[in-house]
Amino acid sequence: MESSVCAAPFAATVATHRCEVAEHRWVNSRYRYLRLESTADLAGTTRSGQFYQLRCPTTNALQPFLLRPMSVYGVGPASGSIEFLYNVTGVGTASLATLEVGSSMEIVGPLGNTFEFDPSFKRVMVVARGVGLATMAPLLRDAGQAGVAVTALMSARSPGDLMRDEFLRGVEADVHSVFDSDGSSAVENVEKLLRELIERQQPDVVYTCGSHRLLMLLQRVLADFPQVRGEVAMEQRMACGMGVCLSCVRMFDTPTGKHFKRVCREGPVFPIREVVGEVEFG
Amino acid sequence: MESSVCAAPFAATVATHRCEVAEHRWVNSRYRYLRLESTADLAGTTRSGQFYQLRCPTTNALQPFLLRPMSVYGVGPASGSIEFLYNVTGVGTASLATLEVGSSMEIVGPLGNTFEFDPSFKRVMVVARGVGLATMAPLLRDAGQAGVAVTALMSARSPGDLMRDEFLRGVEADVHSVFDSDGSSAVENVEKLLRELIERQQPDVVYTCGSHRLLMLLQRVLADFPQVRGEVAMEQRMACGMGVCLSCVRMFDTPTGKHFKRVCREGPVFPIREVVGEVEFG
Amino acid sequence: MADLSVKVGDISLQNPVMPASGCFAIEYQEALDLSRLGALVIKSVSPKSRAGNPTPRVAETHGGMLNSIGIPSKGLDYYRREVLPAYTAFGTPVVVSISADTVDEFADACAEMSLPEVAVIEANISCPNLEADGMAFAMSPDTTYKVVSAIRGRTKHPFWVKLTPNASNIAAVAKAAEEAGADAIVMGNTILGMAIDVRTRKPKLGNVMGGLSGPAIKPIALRLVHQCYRAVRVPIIGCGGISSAEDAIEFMLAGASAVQVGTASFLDPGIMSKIIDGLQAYCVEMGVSHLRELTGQVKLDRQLTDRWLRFAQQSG
Amino acid sequence: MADLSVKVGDISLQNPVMPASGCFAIEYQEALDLSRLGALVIKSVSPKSRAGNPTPRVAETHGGMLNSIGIPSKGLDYYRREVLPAYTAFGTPVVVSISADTVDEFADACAEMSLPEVAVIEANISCPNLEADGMAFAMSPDTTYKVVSAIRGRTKHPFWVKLTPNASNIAAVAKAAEEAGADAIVMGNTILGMAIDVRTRKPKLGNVMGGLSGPAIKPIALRLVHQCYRAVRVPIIGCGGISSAEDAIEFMLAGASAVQVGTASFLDPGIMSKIIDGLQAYCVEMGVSHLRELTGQVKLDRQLTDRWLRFAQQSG
Ligand SMILES: Cc1cc2nc3c(=O)[nH]c(=O)nc-3n(C[C@H](O)[C@H](O)[C@H](O)COP(=O)(O)OP(=O)(O)OC[C@H]3O[C@@H](n4cnc5c(N)ncnc54)[C@H](O)[C@@H]3O)c2cc1C
Ligand SMILES: Cc1cc2nc3c(=O)[nH]c(=O)nc-3n(C[C@H](O)[C@H](O)[C@H](O)COP(=O)(O)OP(=O)(O)OC[C@H]3O[C@@H](n4cnc5c(N)ncnc54)[C@H](O)[C@@H]3O)c2cc1C
Ligand SMILES: Cc1cc2nc3c(=O)[nH]c(=O)nc-3n(C[C@H](O)[C@H](O)[C@H](O)COP(=O)(O)O)c2cc1C
Ligand SMILES: Cc1cc2nc3c(=O)[nH]c(=O)nc-3n(C[C@H](O)[C@H](O)[C@H](O)COP(=O)(O)O)c2cc1C
Ligand code: FES
Ligand code: FES
Repeated sequence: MESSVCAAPFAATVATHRCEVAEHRWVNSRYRYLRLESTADLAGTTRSGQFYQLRCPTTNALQPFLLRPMSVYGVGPASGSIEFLYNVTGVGTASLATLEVGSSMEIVGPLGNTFEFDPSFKRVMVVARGVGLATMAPLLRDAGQAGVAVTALMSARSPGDLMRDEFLRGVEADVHSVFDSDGSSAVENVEKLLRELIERQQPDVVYTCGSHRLLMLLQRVLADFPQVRGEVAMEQRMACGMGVCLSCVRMFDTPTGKHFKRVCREGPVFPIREVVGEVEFG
Repeated sequence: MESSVCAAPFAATVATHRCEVAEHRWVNSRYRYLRLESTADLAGTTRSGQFYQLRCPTTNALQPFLLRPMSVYGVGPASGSIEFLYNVTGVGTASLATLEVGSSMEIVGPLGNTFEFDPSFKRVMVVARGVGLATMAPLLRDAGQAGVAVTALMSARSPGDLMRDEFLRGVEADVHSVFDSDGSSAVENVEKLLRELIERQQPDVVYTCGSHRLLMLLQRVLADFPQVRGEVAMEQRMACGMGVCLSCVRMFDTPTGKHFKRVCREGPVFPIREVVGEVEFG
Repeated sequence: MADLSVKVGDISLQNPVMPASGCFAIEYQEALDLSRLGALVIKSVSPKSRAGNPTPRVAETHGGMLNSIGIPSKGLDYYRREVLPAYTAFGTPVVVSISADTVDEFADACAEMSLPEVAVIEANISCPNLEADGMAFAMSPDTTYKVVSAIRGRTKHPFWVKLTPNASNIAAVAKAAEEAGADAIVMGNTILGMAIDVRTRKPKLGNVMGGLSGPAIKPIALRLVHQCYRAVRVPIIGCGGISSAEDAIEFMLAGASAVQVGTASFLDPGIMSKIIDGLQAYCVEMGVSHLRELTGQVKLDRQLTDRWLRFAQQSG
Repeated sequence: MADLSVKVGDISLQNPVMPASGCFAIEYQEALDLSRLGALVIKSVSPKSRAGNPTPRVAETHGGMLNSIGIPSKGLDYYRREVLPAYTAFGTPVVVSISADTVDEFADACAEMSLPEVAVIEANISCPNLEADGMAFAMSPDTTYKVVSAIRGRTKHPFWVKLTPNASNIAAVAKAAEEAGADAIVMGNTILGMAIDVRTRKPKLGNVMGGLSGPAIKPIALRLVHQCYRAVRVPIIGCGGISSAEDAIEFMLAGASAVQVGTASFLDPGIMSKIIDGLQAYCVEMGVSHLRELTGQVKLDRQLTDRWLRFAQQSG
C-alpha cells in the first residue's frame, strides 16, 4: 500500500477559473454589474466578505498588468455563478467594462477571510457607502436566510447613486439613507442616527465597508457600545492577493499590540476597533 | 495677403486610419481574408504593390507590439474599402485572426512604392507563390482593366493551397499551376515552363512575390531575356514602415553599384535583376 | 517523457523552475503543489528587524510592476522558529534568502542560517530598495568580492549570490562573485524605476523609487544572464520577467541552469506548475531528451559579423 | 490656451516635444506637420562610414522593441550635403546627433557640424550597439568628462549630451557631463537587451544584443531623469518609452524640461502631434498656464519616510 500522504493528489483551493461572461450591464452611470459562469463550484467555496482577483481584458488602449481585487457581490444559484458590482474608475475597471457577454475572462480565488456571521444573531447592522455595498450584499443574504433582522444605513452622493435594490436584493431591512446632496450624510447627523439606532435596536454586530470616514465614525461610536461587535472590509493596493508579496499591509491595534497585517490575507475583514486611523502614506 | 506657403494647411499623405472590420473569414486552412471600411479615400490613394502597417489587436494572450506590414490585396469599390489576405503565422497574425466583424482596427499607410505597370503593355506575367498572390492581385486587376493579357504561373504546396480564384478575382489569365505535392514545382520543371512561356508569349514584364527560390530562378532566366523587365515585391522585418528606422534594409545591385535600400521605402518593389541573393544573416 | 532535472553546482533539482525570493510564500500551497517545484526560495530575511517601506508599495507599469516592499523582517530567530519550518515539509530543497546591511552582518546571518534543513543560502546583495538611490553591494565588483568572500568564509552550505541588473559591468561583478567563492549566480533582481501620478503629481510608490519586474525587463535580464554565462563557469540561475515555458527555455539557451519565477505568480498563482508542464511539452515537441543540455545552447554564429562586414563592404 | 513653450538652456522651443534620434527622419513629413514640433532631432551620424549592423535589426518584446541598427553613415560631408538640408526648411530648430569612436573624432565631428543652420549638437555618447558588450563613453563619469570637455572646447553651439541607462551611477555621470560643459542632458538612450527564438535557438537580432526601447523601459528612464534632476542644474531632456501626453508630463514632473519621443512614432507616425494636443488638453484640464512650470514638480514628501518609520515603530 502506498502511503496515503504521498498518494493524496494535490488539490488547489485557490485557482484561476476561466469564466464566461453571462450578464454585464450598467447599474447606474458609474457602477456595473457583472455575472460570470464557470464550471467550478464557486458558490460552494466562496463565503461572505471574500474577494477574487480579476484578470481584466487587455485591449489596444487599455493594458492593465496586475489583477484587480473585487469583492464577491453574490454567488449562485448555479454552483458556477458569481457576481461582481464595480465602479469604473481607472485602467482595469475601464477595460473590464468593455467585456462583452459571451466572452471569457479569468478570475483567481476565492481569497481573503470572511465576515463573522452567526445565524443565532438577533440583528445585524450594515453601514454602507459606494461600492462597499457589493462587499456586504452576501451578508444581507446570509442574514435573510438565517432570519436575522437587518438594519441598513446607506450613504450616497445622491438618491440616484444609492443602489438600494442592488444592495438589499429582496432581503427585508430597516433602511436609513443619507445623502451628500441634501447634507444628511454630514458626520454629526450620521453619528446621531447611528447612536439612536444602536441604542434602540442593540444589533449584535455592525458591518461596514466603502468609506474611511464612516469607519472612523463607527470606531468612535462603538467605543460607547462595548457589547456590539464591529467588522470592516478594508482595501489596499495589492499585487498577489494571497499573502505572498506583502504589498497590502495596514497597521492594526490588536490585543497583542500593534501589528502590520496583510489586507488580502488576515483581511479584508478586520475588527473595526483594531483599525489604526493611519495618516495616508504616499 | 498671407504667404501661400505658410497658409497651406498641413495634409498628411500617410496616416493612421481607424477602420471597421466589414468581412473576415478563412480562405483555406492557413489564409484569412480581411476587408476593412474607413471614412478615408483609401481606394483613391493606394496603388498596386503598396502596403499598410496593421495594428493587430491586443488580447490577454497575444500582445503584438510593432505594427505588421501587409500588402494591399484589393481596394474599392467603395472609396473607404480595403482588403488584405494573410497567412496566420505568429503572434500578430494570430491576434489579427481574432478580430470580429464590426470591431475596429487601425492601419497606417499607404506605404512603399508601386509596381510599374503601363496600360500599353501587351502582356504581363505573374509568378506567385503563397501569400505573394495578395501583393500581386491588384496588378491583375490593373491589367484586366487595361486589357493587358495576363499569364499567371502559380506555385503552391498542393491544389488545396492554390487560391486560384482569390488570385484572379475574375480576371482572365493563362494560368499554369505547379505543386510540391506532385513534384511539378521542382526548379527544373518551373524553369523549363518559364522559359517556354516567356519565349512564346514575350511578356513586357514579369512580376513576382512570395518565394525566394522563384525570385532567384527568375533572375537567372531573365538574364537570357534582356528585353523583358522583372519586378519583385520583397519582405524584411520592419519597425516604422516609412523609411525612418533603417531596420528593413537589403542590398541591391544597381546601375550605380551595390547599395543598401529600405524595403519599406525604396521598395517593397524592386527590379528583379537588382536583387542581391544575399546569404541570410541572423 | 523528457528528463527535466538539472544540476546547480552540487545540487540536483527535479526541474529548473523555482520561485524568486519575495514572490513566493507558503500560502501558495493553496494554489500549487509545492512538491513539484525545483526548489522553494523564501522571501529575504534580514537579521535586523524592519518594518518595510511605506505604502503604497506596488504600482503597475506597462508590462510590469514596481515594488518597494523592502525587506520587512522580525530577525533570524523569529524566522527560524516561525517562518522556515513550514517550507521544509515538501521534500523540495529550501533556499533561504538573506539580506543585510554590512559585510559582517551578511556573513553572520548566512552562517547562522546554514542549517541542516536549509539546502541553499541565497545572498540578496542587490536589493535596490534599502540603500540610497539603489546602491547595493552588487553594484561593484569590489564590494561584491568583499561580501561574497566574507560569507564564503562562514558557510559550507551551497551558496548563491543574487546580482542586480543595475550594475553596469555585470561580467566583472559576476567574476568577482565567482572568485570569491559563490557556488552559483542568480541573475537578477529588479531594476530601479519610478512612476508618477500625473493628476496628483505624487510618486506612485510611497518610497518614490522601487524595483521594476515582470515581462518588461525580460530582454534586459536575458542579456545579463548571457553576459554572466560568458564571464564565469559557475552555474547561473536566470530571473527576470519569466512567465512561460518558452521564457524559461530562452533563459536556459542564454546560459541559465535553472530559473526563478517572480511577478508572473502574482498574475497566476499556479503558473510555475504550468511552466513545468510547458517545459515537458517543449522537450517532447523539439525532441530534447535532457532539458539541462539546453543550457548555453543559443546558436551564435561567430562569423556572422565578419560575413556581414564583407558583404556590406560591397556597398558604395 | 496654455503656453506650451519651454526653454532648454538658451534655446526656446515652442513646445517640449521632439523626436528621439534614430526614430525620426524627413519621411515623417508625410504624416506630421514638422513645423509643429519643438525641435527636429536627426538620426546620429558618424564621421566614419559604416554599413550598420547585420539584419534582422529589430525584434519586438513585451511592451517594447530591441534594435541593433547601429549607425549606418556615409560620413559628415555626405550628411551635410544630402541629409541636413531637408530638415532646415521648417522653422523648427534642428538638432544634429553625432556618434563617434574616439574623443578626438567626437570633438572634430561636433566642431565640423556646428553650422549656422544647426541649432543644437547632440552627442550620442551612449549608443550601446557600437562598443563591445554595450560599453560606451557614457558608462563612466571619467570618459564622459573627457569626451564632453573635448567637444565643449571645440564648439560654441548649444550642445546636449545623451547618456545611457546602462550606466550604474547616473548622478555621477550627469555631474561629469555638467562640469565638462554640456548645456543639457538627454536621458536617455536604449537599454542593452537580448532575445532568443526558442524554436531556431538563434538570437532574434543579427547583432545578438541590441537596445531596448518603448513603454517597457519608461519607469527606468523616468527614474534616471529624476536622479539627473537631483544631481545637476543643467536642463534635462527626458527620453524612454514616452508615447502619450501623460507620459511627457510624467517626465516633466520628474525633472525634464523637454522630451524626446522614439519608438512610439513607429506605432503611430502622427503621435507627436497628438502628444502636443494632449499637453494642451492636460494644461487646460489641470489649470496649468505655463507648461514649463511643471518641470521637477513631482510632489515629494520629504518627511514621509520619517513619519512612516515612527508609525511603523509602534508595531511589535
Ligand atoms: C479586497 C478588495 C475588494 C474590492 N472590492 C471592490 C468591489 O467590489 N467593487 C469595486 O468597484 N471595487 C472594489 N475594490 C476596489 C478595486 O479593486 C479598485 O477600484 C480597482 O482595483 C481599480 O482598478 P483600476 O484599474 O480601475 O484603477 P487604477 O487607479 O487604474 O488602478 C491602478 C492600480 O491601483 C489599484 N487600486 C486602485 N484603486 C484601488 C482600491 N480602491 N483598492 C485596491 N487597489 C486599488 C489597482 O488594483 C491597480 O493595481 C476592492 C478592493 C479590494 C482591495
Ligand atoms: C511589405 C510587406 C508586405 C507583406 N504582405 C503580406 C501579405 O499580404 N500577407 C501576409 O500574410 N503576409 C505579408 N507580409 C508578411 C507579414 O508581414 C508577416 O507574415 C507578419 O508580419 C508576421 O507577423 P506575426 O506576428 O504573425 O509573426 P511573428 O513571427 O510573431 O512576427 C514577429 C516579428 O517579425 C516580423 N515578421 C515576421 N515575418 C515577417 C515577414 N515575412 N516579413 C516581414 N516581417 C516579418 C513581424 O512583423 C514581427 O515584427 C508582408 C511583409 C512585408 C514586409
Ligand atoms: C513584490 C516583490 C518582492 C520582492 N522581494 C524580494 C526579496 O525579498 N529578495 C530578493 O532577492 N528579491 C526580491 N524581489 C525580486 C524578485 O525575486 C525577482 O528578482 C524580480 O522580481 C525579477 O523577477 P520577475 O520579473 O520574475 O519578478 C521581489 C520582487 C517583487 C516583485
Ligand atoms: C530603431 C532605433 C534607432 C535608434 N537610433 C539612435 C541613434 O542613431 N542615435 C541615438 O542617440 N539614439 C538612437 N536610438 C535611441 C532613441 O533615440 C531613444 O533614446 C530610445 O529609443 C528610447 O526612447 P523610446 O523608448 O521613446 O524609443 C534609436 C532607437 C531606435 C528604436
Ligand atoms: S496582496 Fe500580496 S500580500 Fe496582500
Ligand atoms: S521599416 Fe523603418 S526604415 Fe523600413
